[in-house]
Amino acid sequence: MNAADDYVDEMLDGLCSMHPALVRTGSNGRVIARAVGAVKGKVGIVSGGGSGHLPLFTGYVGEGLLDACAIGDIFAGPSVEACMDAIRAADGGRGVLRLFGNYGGDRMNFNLAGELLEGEGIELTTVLGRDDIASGAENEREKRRGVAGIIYAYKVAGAKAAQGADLQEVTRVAEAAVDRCRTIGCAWGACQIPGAAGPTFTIGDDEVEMGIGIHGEPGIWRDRLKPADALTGEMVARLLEDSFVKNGGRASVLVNSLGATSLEELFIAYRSIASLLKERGIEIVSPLVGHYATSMEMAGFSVSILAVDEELESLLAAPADCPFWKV
Amino acid sequence: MNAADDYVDEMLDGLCSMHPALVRTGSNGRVIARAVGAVKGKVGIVSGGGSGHLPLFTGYVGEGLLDACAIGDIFAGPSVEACMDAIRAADGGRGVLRLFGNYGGDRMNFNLAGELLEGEGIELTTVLGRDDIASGAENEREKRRGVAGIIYAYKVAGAKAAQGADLQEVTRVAEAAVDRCRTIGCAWGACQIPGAAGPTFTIGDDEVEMGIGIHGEPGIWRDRLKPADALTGEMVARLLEDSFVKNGGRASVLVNSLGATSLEELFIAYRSIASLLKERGIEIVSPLVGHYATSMEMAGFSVSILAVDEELESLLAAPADCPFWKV
Amino acid sequence: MGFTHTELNAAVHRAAVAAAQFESELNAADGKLGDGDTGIMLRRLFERLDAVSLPHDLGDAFKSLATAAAGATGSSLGTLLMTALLAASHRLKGRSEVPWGGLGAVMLAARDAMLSRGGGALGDKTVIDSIDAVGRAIDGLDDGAEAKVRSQKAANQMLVEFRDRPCRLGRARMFGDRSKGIDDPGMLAFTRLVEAVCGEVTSR
Amino acid sequence: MGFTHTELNAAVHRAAVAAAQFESELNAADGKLGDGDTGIMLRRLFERLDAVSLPHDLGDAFKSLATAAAGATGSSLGTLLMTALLAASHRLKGRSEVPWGGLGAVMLAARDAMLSRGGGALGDKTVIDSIDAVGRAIDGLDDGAEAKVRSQKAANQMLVEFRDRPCRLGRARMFGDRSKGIDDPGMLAFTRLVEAVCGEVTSR
Ligand SMILES: Nc1ncnc2c1ncn2[C@@H]1O[C@H](COP(=O)(O)OP(=O)(O)O)[C@@H](O)[C@H]1O
Ligand SMILES: Nc1ncnc2c1ncn2[C@@H]1O[C@H](COP(=O)(O)OP(=O)(O)O)[C@@H](O)[C@H]1O
Ligand SMILES: [Mg+2]
Ligand SMILES: [Mg+2]
Ligand SMILES: [Mg+2]
Ligand SMILES: [Mg+2]
Repeated sequence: MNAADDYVDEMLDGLCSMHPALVRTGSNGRVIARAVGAVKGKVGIVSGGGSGHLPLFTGYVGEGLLDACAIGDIFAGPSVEACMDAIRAADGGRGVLRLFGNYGGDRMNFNLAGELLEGEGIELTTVLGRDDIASGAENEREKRRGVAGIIYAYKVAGAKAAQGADLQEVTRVAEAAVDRCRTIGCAWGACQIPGAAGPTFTIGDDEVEMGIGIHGEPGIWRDRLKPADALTGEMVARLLEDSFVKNGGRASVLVNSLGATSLEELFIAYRSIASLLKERGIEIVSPLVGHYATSMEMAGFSVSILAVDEELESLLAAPADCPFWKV
Repeated sequence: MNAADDYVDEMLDGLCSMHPALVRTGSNGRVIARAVGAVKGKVGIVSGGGSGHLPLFTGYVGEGLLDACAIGDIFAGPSVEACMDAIRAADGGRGVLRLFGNYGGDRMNFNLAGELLEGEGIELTTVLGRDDIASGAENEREKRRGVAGIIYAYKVAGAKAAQGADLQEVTRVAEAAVDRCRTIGCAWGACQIPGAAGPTFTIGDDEVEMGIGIHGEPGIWRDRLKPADALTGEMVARLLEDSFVKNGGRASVLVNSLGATSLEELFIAYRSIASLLKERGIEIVSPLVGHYATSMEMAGFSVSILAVDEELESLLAAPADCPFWKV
Repeated sequence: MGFTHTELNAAVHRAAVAAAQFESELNAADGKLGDGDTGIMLRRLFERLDAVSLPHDLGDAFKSLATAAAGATGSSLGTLLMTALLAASHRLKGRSEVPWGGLGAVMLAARDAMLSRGGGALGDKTVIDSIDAVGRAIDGLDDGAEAKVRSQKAANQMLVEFRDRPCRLGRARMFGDRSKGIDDPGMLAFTRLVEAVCGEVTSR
Repeated sequence: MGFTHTELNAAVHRAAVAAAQFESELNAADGKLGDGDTGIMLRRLFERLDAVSLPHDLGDAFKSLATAAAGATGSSLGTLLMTALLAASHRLKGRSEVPWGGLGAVMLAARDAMLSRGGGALGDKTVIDSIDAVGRAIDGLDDGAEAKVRSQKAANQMLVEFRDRPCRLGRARMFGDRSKGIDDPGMLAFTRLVEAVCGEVTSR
């Protein structure tokens, strides 16, 4: 990196110069939108969040996915102004869905942005990603935070909007994807925020923390590093306990690197997860393995399970095209 | 990971279970080939190399790219047997191009495999990736090793073969891509081979090494960590000094994470590289930014420049479809 | 003379200087349980606010500050500050001066807006507890110099009073009892800013 | 009695035991300048070789070992070993016994095949220098027990002789002078294997 203060702006410049389908917009340049502009007559979908999670959030702006995304500093929410700018950039005249993680700051900012935009006549709805099962008990699901699994909501809402559905329908499928998705992560190495004095959390060389959040929020337990199969076994058990997936059901699985963890490790994890699901008669559809939602160079991975119904499955398979996800 | 001895096999199982277009084959299962089998009447392309570099090498088996790939243990060449199996798996009756990095072991193994296959009537050629400018002086280019830039050779040779060209033509374009490609990497964090006692090399917390190889081979200099623009400035200067790219020419650029380095950092680097090339009037075509050739969780990145001519440019843009690269 | 855009200007400037000065202390405080960005965020935010040229109408002045804040940060604390500035703006619309005794009520209005925006309550150990304390301490007090003294005292008292209580909001909430004995970074930041704005009264 | 598949079998088994025993020493030696896998590679390779049941024809026996080696490793050292096994197989085709005095020539043939496969030269400080030394030391020596003693001596002498010279092949070559004072892992491995195969002559 160069100067810590330039980190986000340089990153966004690089992203857009590499991907001409994306443009920086908004008064501070902290909105990524589609270069073609808002699609008239289509419901708009905006998201937003902190930097440091690429491809999340900005990387998912593209056809069949998001229309615009407000972006904050590293691990800091987007500004209220950026939220307003993103909503305007996504507005094609049929309303805009705000679809973002359930973080206090982001909620405040998107709400405030909505209130300040009253009078501009943009119909707004909100769906909050809440897939991280380690961030709240099952009976407090509305407090859980959104992590990697939010990309499923992007995908199905984006596909629905691309089909010409109205705001209520787009909102409904996004909510369904959130409702049917569960994620859990674990990590064994921290990351360093540019300009910060130390890493976001400390963890021993030989330790792993289960349930850690994507900013290093504390998890469920910390222990000596375990074999991959032990980790995936526990993660799958926790996810299934908490989720809708029925024996004999169908589900998509996302095995996601939190940053430093290699594809090799992800495939080793995927192998184990696939066999655990198979044992329970669960059929995997549209699996994803790779870097989808990271925390800078954090070492670890997350597993998300989306229990699909017919509608979600077909929306998942619908065409989509952004820099980091092509269907 | 689980047991170090199972690492590669579990990884390959996960890869193939995730991507049904790929299958494990060969007597030790150390060959990845296309599930559809060798394409009759098409020139086959095989590669091979050590594990621990995903997506390289196995990840590039797919339409318009490789037909088969022999894979070794972590950072160790594929066995002679795997090389033989891969060549057989790629053979569609019009000859097979062996396209791999210029490592002593790989060379011995693919050569030995070729000799042992004599009598099976498969016409063979060889092209060696030699893009790493830090691994040998310009007047000893034939000693240089192949690193990330080899994927350009995969791409153009794969496209040429898909168009029905004969072995000589496919070999010619692969050689041209090697000839016109230069790569340099730098790293500031090592990786750990599963089962090994320590990291592959040691580097201070605040140090960076320029020109390091993808197994941690020593580079050109080691110094205190510098700003991204200083690193990219030097890397681009070294690449251009050594390459074919003319002011006013056209080139593809690949900014590649060596593992732990985040997309954010890659885009910051890309931004700087793009502007340096622009200053010299070089137009970027088909740029790539991401994880294309890694060294487990090594922290660092590499920059490759491919000076294109009309033929290479159109072959780069031709359709291709493997798990990690879709055009 | 009461509080005018001149005082507001000076206060913002002093806050900006202090935010730069205390950047690392505040980062460190937030770093104990949070993401360690309170200091850097406030430094950048107040740099922006300090650059705003303020109209005489206090409603408009606070509105300009809120607008600048809207673009400067997305952190919880920043958005809450923006909420407070908007609340002040609504309350002071059309007025170019407010007596010192009226500033407490402005702070209490800001407090209410922040509570409703953030979904928190008094006693959660957040910046709002400090604002509440200062607002109540100076409410109706027409002596500006005395108001400054009491503000500092109230803010510092809150810090001490809450230190051993658990955080119930923001990131630190997830640590429950581990947050006992640790200052809430928002409260600490507010206290430092109050000290800077109200400290050693310079000649006016 | 000369060298038959029984001796070959025993030698492979002793080598396998030694490879497991010296795994970490050899990894460490390779780890100084190389990738640290010489030990693990040899352990796995000899495990496989030890599992091969050897036919009486020495040509076929070496061929079976080479075939097993072909599937067991892709490391340079492994492929060179395979090359050596193939060379021995060619040389001993159709024979079920070779006098002790003939083993040196087999090793020297293996040496030449390895040089041509690996593109190296004698003096490059590789495993081939050790093989050359042992091959020359026992060439024509019909006393099996004496051959074993001389083999160990020759291998160890080479290690000492080359220690302070620079590596000119393999990964370590890139370190140039830094490879002085460090044993080549291939030479060290070969020496340990020779010691294991030839050490304390057990009853036959
Ligand atoms: N919902 C909330 N209500 C009231 N205060 C809050 C709330 N969320 C955060 N805070 C205050 O903000 C401070 C954290 O500020 P900062 O570090 O800038 O935000 P972030 O947590 O977004 O990084 C906390 O110490 C607390 O005082
Ligand atoms: N081209 C070559 N010619 C001769 N010996 C070689 C050659 N390459 C490697 N070696 C030998 O192999 C040893 C390294 O073995 P090993 O660690 O198993 O291989 P790798 O370098 O593939 O990891 C070196 O110490 C050297 O003795
Ligand atoms: Mg923050
Ligand atoms: Mg090796
Ligand atoms: Mg913070
Ligand atoms: Mg080695």
